[in-house]
Amino acid sequence: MNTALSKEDRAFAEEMRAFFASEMPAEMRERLGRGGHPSRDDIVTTMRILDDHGLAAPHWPVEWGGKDWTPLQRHLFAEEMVMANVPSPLAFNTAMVGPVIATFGSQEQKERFLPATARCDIWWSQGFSEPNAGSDLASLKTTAVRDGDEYVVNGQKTWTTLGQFGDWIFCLVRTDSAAKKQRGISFLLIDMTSPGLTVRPIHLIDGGYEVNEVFLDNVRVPADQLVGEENQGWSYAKFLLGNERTANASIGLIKSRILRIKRLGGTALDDPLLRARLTRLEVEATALEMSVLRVLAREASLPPGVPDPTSSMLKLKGSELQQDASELLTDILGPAGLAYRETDEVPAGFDALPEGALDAMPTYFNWRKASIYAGSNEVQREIIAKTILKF
Amino acid sequence: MNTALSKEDRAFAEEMRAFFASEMPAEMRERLGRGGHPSRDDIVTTMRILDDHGLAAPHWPVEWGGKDWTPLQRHLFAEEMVMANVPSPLAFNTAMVGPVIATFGSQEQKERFLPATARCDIWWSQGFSEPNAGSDLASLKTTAVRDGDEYVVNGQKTWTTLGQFGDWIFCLVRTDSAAKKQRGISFLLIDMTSPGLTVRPIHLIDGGYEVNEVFLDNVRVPADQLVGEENQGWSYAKFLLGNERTANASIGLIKSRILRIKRLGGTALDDPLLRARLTRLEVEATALEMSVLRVLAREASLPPGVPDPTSSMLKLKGSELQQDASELLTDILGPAGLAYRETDEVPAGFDALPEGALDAMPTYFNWRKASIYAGSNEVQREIIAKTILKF
Amino acid sequence: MDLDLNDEQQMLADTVGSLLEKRYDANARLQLLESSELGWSRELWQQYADLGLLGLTVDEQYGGAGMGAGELAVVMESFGRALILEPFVATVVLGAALVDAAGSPEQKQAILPGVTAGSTVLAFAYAEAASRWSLTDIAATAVPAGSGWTVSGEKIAVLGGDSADRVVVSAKTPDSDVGLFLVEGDATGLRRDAYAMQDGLRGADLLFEDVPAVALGEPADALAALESVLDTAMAMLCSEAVGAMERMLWMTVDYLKTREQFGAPIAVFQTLRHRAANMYVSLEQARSMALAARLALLDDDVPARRRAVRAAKLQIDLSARHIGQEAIQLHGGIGMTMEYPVGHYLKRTTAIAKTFADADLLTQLVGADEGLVTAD
Amino acid sequence: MDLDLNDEQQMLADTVGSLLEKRYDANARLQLLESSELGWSRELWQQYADLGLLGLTVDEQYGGAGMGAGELAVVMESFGRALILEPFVATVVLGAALVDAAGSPEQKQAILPGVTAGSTVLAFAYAEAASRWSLTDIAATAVPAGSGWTVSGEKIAVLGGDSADRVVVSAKTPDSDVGLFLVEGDATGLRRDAYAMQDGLRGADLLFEDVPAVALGEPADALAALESVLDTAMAMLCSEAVGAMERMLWMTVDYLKTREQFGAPIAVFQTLRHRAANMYVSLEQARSMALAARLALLDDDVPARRRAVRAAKLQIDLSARHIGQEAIQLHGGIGMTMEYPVGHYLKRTTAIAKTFADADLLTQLVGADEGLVTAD
Repeated sequence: MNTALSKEDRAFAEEMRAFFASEMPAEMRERLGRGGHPSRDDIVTTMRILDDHGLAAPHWPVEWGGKDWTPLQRHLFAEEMVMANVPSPLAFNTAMVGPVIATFGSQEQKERFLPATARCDIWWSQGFSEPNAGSDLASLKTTAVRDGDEYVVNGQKTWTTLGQFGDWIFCLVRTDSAAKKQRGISFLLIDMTSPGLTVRPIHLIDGGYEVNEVFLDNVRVPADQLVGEENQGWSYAKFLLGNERTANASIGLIKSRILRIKRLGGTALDDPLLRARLTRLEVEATALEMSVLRVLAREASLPPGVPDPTSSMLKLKGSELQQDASELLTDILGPAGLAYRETDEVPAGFDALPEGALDAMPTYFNWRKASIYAGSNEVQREIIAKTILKF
Repeated sequence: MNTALSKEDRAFAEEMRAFFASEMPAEMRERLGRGGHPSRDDIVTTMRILDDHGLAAPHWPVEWGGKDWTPLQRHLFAEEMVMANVPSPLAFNTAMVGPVIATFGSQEQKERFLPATARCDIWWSQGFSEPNAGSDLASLKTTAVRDGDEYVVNGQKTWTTLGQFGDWIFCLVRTDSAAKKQRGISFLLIDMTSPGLTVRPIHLIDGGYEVNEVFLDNVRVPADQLVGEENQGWSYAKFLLGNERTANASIGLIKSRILRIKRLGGTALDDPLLRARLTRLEVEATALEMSVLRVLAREASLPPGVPDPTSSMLKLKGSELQQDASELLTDILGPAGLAYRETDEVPAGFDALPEGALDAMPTYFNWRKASIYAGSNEVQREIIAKTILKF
Repeated sequence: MDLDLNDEQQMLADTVGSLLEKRYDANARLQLLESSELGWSRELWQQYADLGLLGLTVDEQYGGAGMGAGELAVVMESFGRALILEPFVATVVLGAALVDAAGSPEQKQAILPGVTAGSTVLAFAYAEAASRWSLTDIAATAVPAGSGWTVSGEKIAVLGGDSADRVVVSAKTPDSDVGLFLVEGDATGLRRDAYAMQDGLRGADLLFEDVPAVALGEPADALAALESVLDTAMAMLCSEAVGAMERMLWMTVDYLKTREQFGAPIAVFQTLRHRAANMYVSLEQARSMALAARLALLDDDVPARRRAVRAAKLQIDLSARHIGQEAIQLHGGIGMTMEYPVGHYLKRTTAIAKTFADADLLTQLVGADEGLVTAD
Repeated sequence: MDLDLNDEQQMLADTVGSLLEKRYDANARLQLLESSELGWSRELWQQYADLGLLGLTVDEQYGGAGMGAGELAVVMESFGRALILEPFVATVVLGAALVDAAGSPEQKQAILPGVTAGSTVLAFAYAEAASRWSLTDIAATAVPAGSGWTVSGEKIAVLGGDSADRVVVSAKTPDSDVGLFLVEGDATGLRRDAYAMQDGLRGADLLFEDVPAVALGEPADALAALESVLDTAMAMLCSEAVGAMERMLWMTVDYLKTREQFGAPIAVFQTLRHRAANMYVSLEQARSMALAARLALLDDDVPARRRAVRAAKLQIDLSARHIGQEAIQLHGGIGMTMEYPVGHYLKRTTAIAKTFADADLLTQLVGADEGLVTAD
């Protein structure tokens, strides 16, 4: 929606686009553009190149490598990255634990963790969800009991995304069992090589492994790995979750998927019904993008770190459009998407697979998660309802 | 869905179709087929012709003029009537108060009311809803206090459909204010010419008047107009509302509207998107019709007079399809439906109006009611949820 | 990037809003709708003129304020909130804009000051029974006659066509140009079949039988001017609809909080809460696209501008359908009565959805070429 | 009018149901899916044979039970509930039915007894990468060679194509007839690119390079036979999908009742309750249309039959999309794991929606002529 951007903003976006085009590996971008999953190496490589250019975490404080950018510039940076098929920096590092340490951590923690976090020398995992918590996150049961200079942690985390690659995990743990729910929770940084910590990958219906269970059995954690104050972890978690008002809209991802559909849709898009679905998807995506820009334009006037109905709205609509786009692609591929394959190599003599054959349907299955994770859409609706009904 | 009907059933339907074609005024059928509203006279005329042929109320006990038909035959009779553009007999007479009097009334009440009810010599109105009750019908406040051989009735009813034509009204009234909600309600028949009873029509957004407020100010009602026992009215009302499992599907109405859309749709239906909407409407309607037939086929094995999830399902889907059909017609008419007109007469020299111009959009507005009345769709969903969740 | 109103626009919004709040509550509106002959208020019309609203976008040399679509959109959104009945769209958004876009300086001088002052009501007659919303597939004809033209044909659903002092009408010339022609309201051969429209605004079918007319500018240039005016008009309807949708949402929210059933406000029912939340999402999407449409009007790339405006109206029509239907459903029966305002909003937004192009047509138009999301 | 199962059908349903209940719980299925080479159970296949299921619709002279589509639908619905992995659709619903419809008595004698006994697995190869679901717009060719034919071309998404002992393949003859040809699984020139399909059933792309084949009946008559078999097959997929949808609904209901959050079963949340109710409505509509499809198979009026079957599959696909997506959403994350069964049902119904024709194509096919609702 160029008409909403100033000349300067547009120039900024162009600059970023050129940067990604010139500095990021072409092979990787081409492969991801064809629907491939970013590997661990892709993400690490990307974060190191970004860090080499001082762009690892533009939204961090300047003294820790951040840029003094406007919210809109940060958005354009992230969007151009997605549109250029560059994997986004690991959110657990740059969007989650990094800002928490930078804001609430000790000077020693900042020095110890922030540079390595920005550069992905530490791969962070998130230890919030538990098997019996779900949307009721605050009912978590993992305990950390102080024992001298250490905490002894016991419990189980789940839905730990990419935890199979994790070096460290930031966890919400209960340090005061007598206190009610949100009180009594602390924010702890745990080395995943610690004895007693085990990771079990969960096989998902798309055939892949991206989430894990993490078991903590008498894991001993040095007390200086507690972030901020004991029993204040819930407020740090809220800060972390409310940190990005617009990221959950996934607008860059949606737009790049729409462009991909148009690129590979071929004659299927001559079908008036498929074409109409694409058009309505484009219209909703354009509206969502403008909604994102509206939020960014008044970002400064909003209280920081508090969930508001606008970000809920962006998450709701963004997840729906993501899902619609993935569904449309399966419909465009038709029978060509029915085979489940690990690679697009075919035996000699067989036709090459059409683009999307590999990933369309697995992505459709996988993206059902978009309306479940990061606050299910039911939770988002309730946040909106509470705000508009004040009731 | 002819394939589901036996040869005998099909012959029965043909017979009914022929009957309506030959015995019902062609002018009226043609006018209603073009989207006209049935007048009071249309309904009375129809009911008298039906009564002359012993068909006024086939589902009543045989001794009061009913037919010993199967549920399917009754359904086919009603459906053919709608498809022939014959106005349905006044539901308040034949589907509601008639069966209640026939089942729970005294012999004297039966003799006094049933023949006149079947023939529409009495036009009945329904006095159930109240301004502050809504879906919580049992919270009604109209009182009837016994005073000698009479009840003295005070209160207000609302949403009284076609009450402006009413001769008599059957009311739920509170006869025991100490009892809780459903207990303490009685079923009273009230002459609408009684002093103290006034009717105020409500102007609806479609421009018409079809519902009314009914005010009861010290209306004196002879005690022999109480049906059944005092304080048992709620059970009679439930009997009445659960009486027709399949009527709320409105399948005949939906089919006749689909046929009308196809007849007048013209080149608009060459538009692939409008055509696709019509097709999906047809498919859903065909499914609904089969759902109706499935319910009818096992009607005998179901407990009578109790709301069940199947009738809720039929009401839910039926009201949606009714609304979809009305919306599709407005989209087919486009700008030709924008004028609000009382008649289709135009000044000399002007083009005749296309069929539907008069009624398409008012009907769209009016049929928003279909998901509100007779148990809102939210109430129907809750009935289904209670049944399937047993919770 | 500043997407909020500037100070001047905010002041305009406040001024219009406070006038309407005082003078246009639901009862006053119902009175006009049901009991006035004209169907709208001449007195308020004069007040709009006095506030400069009727000449808002008219050039200063013709007595206007020379403002842009941004300001007009602010007014339209306020009008949408109040659901005004006056022929503002007909006179200002269509009529005056067409004169401005296609007319000669003399024609502008002859007409625009009267519009600005509130003394002239205009209408634009273009739709025909057989042409749906096509601007070019029309049967009305214009033939040269003396120094002017005569126009023949029938036009339907002419907003403000009942009371217009002058009518702009589209018609095909012998050269097959779609020209714009100006007809006096009392011209010989012009007959009106006047009615209220479904949304309560007044309108008419107009029958032209060899009606004397003057061409608005050169007929060969008229279509481009007309299309450009319709781009703006579509964007303005988007803003009006957003105002109307906003009111439907908040009316519904208020109702959920005050209406009690089963011993509590019905806002406790989660299914109703979540549906109100979905209405909010639809409203925000519509608001974003109304803004996008307004910004797109500044775009010199005509196909891109047109696509953006059409996309906006598509989103608005879909949001309005959703919000309107849900507003009625969550109100229940009361929402279907004339006495309660919410149904009137449903009717107006439904009529907007059938003005200039509907959702089906817009879907096909927007999807016809490269579509909306491009790599640029 | 009797729309319920007759006694014989009920007994069949009970027999199959109780076998599957014993042998096909989610764990057993997962074991087959992830740990067996074949991807399904030869032992169960033999049990299906012993129960007469593989020859259910095969004529008695070839060792079958000679039953009709009504009985087959009963079995398919049970199979849908258990989500069986065996190549029943490939072998029985497609392969054997094609041999029965198009083959000569000798061909039937040569093939059907083996199917019935459980010793022969068949597959039908028709889809091509460039032809979506068209039966006639295909590039595979068949040319006469000696007393038989040779077939060339590539077919995709061949259900059971990995393990089929014999393959029926559609190909164009020099006369441009779409013929059906029978190829031995070990024929020279036939190569398989085998895989699991998205739903876990096994399949393959098949490459035919001058593969020796025999024509199944006369190529000129094959298309009509093929279309008729696909009518039945579509109706059978409807029944299978209904079984799968039913399980998704009840799994979801159970989950809502047992999963606790905020101190109570989540079934207390009205929005979840009502969405479960909507799933029920979708299921009932689908069930009705699966029944309609089965009844329509008895219709001698071929266009009416085909339209009814297609309409049924359209309804089923739309219901399955709704029920499948909601089942996952109401389960939350657990529903997306391989260990929990509900996601497997989503995958199977999604694959069904992409088999023979999808919802978009069906919408256009059903709407192409006079449509579904007629005055008759």
